[in-house]
Amino acid sequence: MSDYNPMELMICVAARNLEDGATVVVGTGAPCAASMLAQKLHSPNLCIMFEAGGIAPILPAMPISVGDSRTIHRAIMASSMPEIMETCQRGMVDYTFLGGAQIDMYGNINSTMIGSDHAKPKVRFPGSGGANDLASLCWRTMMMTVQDAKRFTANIDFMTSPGYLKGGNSRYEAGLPKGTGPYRIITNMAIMGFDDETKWMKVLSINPGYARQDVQDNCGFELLWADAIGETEPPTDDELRILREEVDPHRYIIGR
Amino acid sequence: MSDYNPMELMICVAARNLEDGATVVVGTGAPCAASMLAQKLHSPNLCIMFEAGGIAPILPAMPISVGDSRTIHRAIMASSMPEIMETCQRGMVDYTFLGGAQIDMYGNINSTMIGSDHAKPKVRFPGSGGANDLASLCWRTMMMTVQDAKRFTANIDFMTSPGYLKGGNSRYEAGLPKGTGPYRIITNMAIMGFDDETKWMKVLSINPGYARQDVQDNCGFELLWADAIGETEPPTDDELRILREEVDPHRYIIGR
Amino acid sequence: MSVELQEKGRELKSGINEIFTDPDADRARAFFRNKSRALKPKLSTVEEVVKTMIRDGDYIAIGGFGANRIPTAIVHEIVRQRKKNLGFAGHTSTHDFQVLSAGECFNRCDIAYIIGLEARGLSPNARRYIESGKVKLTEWTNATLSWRIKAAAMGLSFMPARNILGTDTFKYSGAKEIECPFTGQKYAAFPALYPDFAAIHVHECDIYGNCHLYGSSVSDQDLAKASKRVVITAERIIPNDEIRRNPEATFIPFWCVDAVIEMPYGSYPGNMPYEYFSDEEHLKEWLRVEKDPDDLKRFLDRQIYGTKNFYEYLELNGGIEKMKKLRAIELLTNGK
Amino acid sequence: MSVELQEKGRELKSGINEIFTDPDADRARAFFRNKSRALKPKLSTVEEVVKTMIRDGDYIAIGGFGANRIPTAIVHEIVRQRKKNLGFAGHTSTHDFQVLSAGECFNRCDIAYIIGLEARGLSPNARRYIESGKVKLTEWTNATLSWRIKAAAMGLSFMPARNILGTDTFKYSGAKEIECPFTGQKYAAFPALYPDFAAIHVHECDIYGNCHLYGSSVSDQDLAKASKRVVITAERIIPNDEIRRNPEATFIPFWCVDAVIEMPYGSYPGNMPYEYFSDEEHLKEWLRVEKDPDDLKRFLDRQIYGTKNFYEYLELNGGIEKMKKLRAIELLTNGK
Repeated sequence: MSDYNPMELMICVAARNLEDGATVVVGTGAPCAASMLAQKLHSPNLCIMFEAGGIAPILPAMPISVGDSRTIHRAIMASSMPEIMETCQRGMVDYTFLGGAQIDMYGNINSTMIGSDHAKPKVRFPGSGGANDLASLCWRTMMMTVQDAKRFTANIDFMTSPGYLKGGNSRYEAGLPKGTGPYRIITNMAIMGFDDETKWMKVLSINPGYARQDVQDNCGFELLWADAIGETEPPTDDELRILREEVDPHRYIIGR
Repeated sequence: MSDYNPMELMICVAARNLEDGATVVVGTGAPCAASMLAQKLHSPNLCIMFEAGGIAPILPAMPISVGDSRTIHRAIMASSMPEIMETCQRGMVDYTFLGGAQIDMYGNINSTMIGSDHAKPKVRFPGSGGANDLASLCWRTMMMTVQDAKRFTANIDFMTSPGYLKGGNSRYEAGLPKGTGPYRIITNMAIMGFDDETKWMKVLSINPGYARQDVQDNCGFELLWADAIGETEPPTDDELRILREEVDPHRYIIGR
Repeated sequence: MSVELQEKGRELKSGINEIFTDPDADRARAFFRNKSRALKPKLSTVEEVVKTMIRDGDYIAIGGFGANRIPTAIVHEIVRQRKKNLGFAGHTSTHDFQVLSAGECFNRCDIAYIIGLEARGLSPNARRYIESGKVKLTEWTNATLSWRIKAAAMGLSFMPARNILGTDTFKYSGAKEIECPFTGQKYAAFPALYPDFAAIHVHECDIYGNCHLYGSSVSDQDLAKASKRVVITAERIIPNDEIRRNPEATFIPFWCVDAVIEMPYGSYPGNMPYEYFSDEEHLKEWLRVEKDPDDLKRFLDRQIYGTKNFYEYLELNGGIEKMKKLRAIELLTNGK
Repeated sequence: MSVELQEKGRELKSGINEIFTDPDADRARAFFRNKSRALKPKLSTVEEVVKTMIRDGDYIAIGGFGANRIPTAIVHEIVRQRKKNLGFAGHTSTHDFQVLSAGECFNRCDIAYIIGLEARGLSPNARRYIESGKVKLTEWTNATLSWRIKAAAMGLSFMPARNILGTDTFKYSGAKEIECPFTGQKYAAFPALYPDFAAIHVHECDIYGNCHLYGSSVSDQDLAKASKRVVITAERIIPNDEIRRNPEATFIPFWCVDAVIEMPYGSYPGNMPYEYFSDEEHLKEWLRVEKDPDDLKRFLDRQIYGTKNFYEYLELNGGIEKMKKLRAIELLTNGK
């Protein structure tokens, strides 16, 4: 069972970061799978929230929309979007996950467009949705993504969601809530955090099968490196079994 | 049945001002009675709201509190205080009634204190409650009160709720919503409105049994007079019968 | 504001894009002063509502969440009646956005989330429409549009919040930075959004417009208050007695509502919580035909322009038998 | 602000009185970051809650509406444990204010409505207490305090609004005038109110703190979110299953709540919608004994200081038989 694909690895690593009794706002797909996995492993009281309003459901299946019926199945509360976003703004939500087409060294994310003319984008994406809100207001933002040098770039075309902006204290100075920001970037190659001072992306551990050089070569900016770079602990048999059998038996996500 | 007391007169006159299909936020007592009377006479779809949240109840009895169970009896909605106040602020509430210990020529009302030291009042009253809010945010404010020269004074000790402030355009200039303000002051002696330009209190009609001199003598400031001062139409037999038999059979209010 | 900022040694920024609606609270109040608050029957039809309550050029908003609890019949009729030059609140919009894009009904859009259908992928046609430059775009976010609508629901002209500061989302929005007068903290200020028209689909409603809604409510309670004209489509019309029996359950009260339409399966092909699940096959068909503009044209001719009304659309896509299947998926009684 | 004002030729005013609580949103967030969100059992007792969750000097708020749906057991226990120097949110407060005044428990008060019991008249003792000058007073209004609590519930440090401008209520408040950055309209800005402690009485609650509430909700949903520590007293504890069966009915969710107490007749002598009416005779007795400070002292000794807990108070005033009568008045089945 030790064989696993990158998506399985990323989901297992993400799940380890979600401690019991925490709150997390998730979208569909991998973040939802990671949260369900965490619940089934070590965090039975991880409170999962969806931005449309669903809170702490007993998920019978993977939702196809963050507003579909699955997100309120035997839930504690079927609330509203303002309710969720204001709970984040009040400081009661610990984690969220974002996706995006580009990310820079400060964890700023683009999910709006490619091109330089906002009025006539070369490629248009859906835009922020709730991404900017969650990145602004939750305590810790995480990202799961395949890593390459186009996606990890010093010059993102559009900053949809805030990471640490220009690094240092610039995020707080811009008015975003104190103590918030990107926390972990989980890729197929490595796990990154951010330097305490500069807020520049910093590799914490390298995934099995990859070398330092792979990680840097597949990143469009210079990475920082933690003092002791370990190897990311691969998914355990338990993690894989529960992920495959209970969380995503139809392989909607881990089959991608 | 043509015999009636001042409270009965004031309630009947107030009820005539509440047209069908309007909205009114009321407190306990005479305003609630006037609204119930209007519903039973000519305004079956007058929508009565209470600041604690009750909306359009079928009132089984006179409420003792604006938050008691009577205010939600078979109601359209049991909402909240922000819901009511925001409905007022949005411009969806036509009328409200206020009470108070003092009122000046611009319809500014004191229900906070007598004395000059706010920190140590000579006589303390309950304060604004929702009075200032309703006076600020509803389109038209009315008052039912017994009239005397102490209560109607140019120098109120404390302006709890806004009338036309210093007259003219001062209410709007202070930031209060455009087109709002005191509409009718209904006393035992007369019915007053406000001059369109100066916003100074102006007598519109005199109640049966009183003379111009009575009205002015029982007012601490000079009153304006409408071009044609008629006699207030006394309560009709129908009004009195319904008020006495259906609205307030225990004479809680009309017996005062 | 520049003088104050210099005083504080800080620059307060403004978003550079257009605000498509008037945030002025007194002008909104002037409208609401004359909006009927009478408890009167308001039953109408989809055709009549779209004909009389939406004018070309109006700014509209659609309740629900893209393909969950959406007033599809109204959205189709807007396309069918070929409404043009609308403004659109792209708040949690997915399938609704896709349909209105197919009709090229709007020419300006407040963006929170557009052209995507969440896990289902992106709409090729909606993407072409936006990339064409035909639509004026102002960026916001889901929370931002929620709060813009909430500001209007509260009768304000703006709402302060702590998101989007420092990003390009702010830069290409119409927001402004302000400072808290008590703490000096920097805030984003969002202009109130008072739509001309909103359509909201609910589970139950009486003939006066008093609504029950189950499941996540997204922004629909605020939207019903903020909007100048509101139509409710409901799975079921219920007696007023059921509203009065349980007044704490009233989700939208009658005075917000101008018209009421009983529209069973009104959220199809979207999901309706506790009633029926989304028709994923049909939504895939939408995405598939959109790849080729000619296919899309034929599809629209058959499904919308060529149908008389929403009932014909329901029949075309499986009618009662299909609805039974979607209900089984929703209730997890389909044995899967 | 003065430079800007001169620029605009307008003066922006400030209320002159003290703001008793910290409106800073980041400091509130720092507290909430460490507040438990775990779905864990929270059953406690009135004695324990008041002992451990309220410190002398704290700022407290009481849910409900004065003598409707109030957590009387908690209010009594605050007096019984002789808590002192509290700050108090005098928001729609009537009988709760009267009881805390009798205990001289607070020394500063945000005023919306105090010392009165609506149609029942004024409390002679509460009036003496306020007129004594022992209590620092800042004026607000019902809507203002609702919005201050809402600002905190939303995680903000202030909320704009259009009331109280130009009045003495504004002057003796802690509000500030600001201008809308979009319209230039003048607004009142109210500082967010994050109470240290709030007690709220509800109809039903599970052991985790998920609540059902019926009837007017006043400001209690926002209050539960805004307050740092929250206790729920409930007429009935219900199984968690009943919450999950109907998630749209959840009024307060568990993560707002620190302790849960089952307290049948917990709003007595106040009204509890659908359950029992207020005990008007007993409330009249309160007003009567307050005329003479010695009578009041004897009354308090008997009713509060001399009773071990709220059950003894209920028994002293008629117990189950009295509750049956109040229930008949509430349900209009008393034949009157």
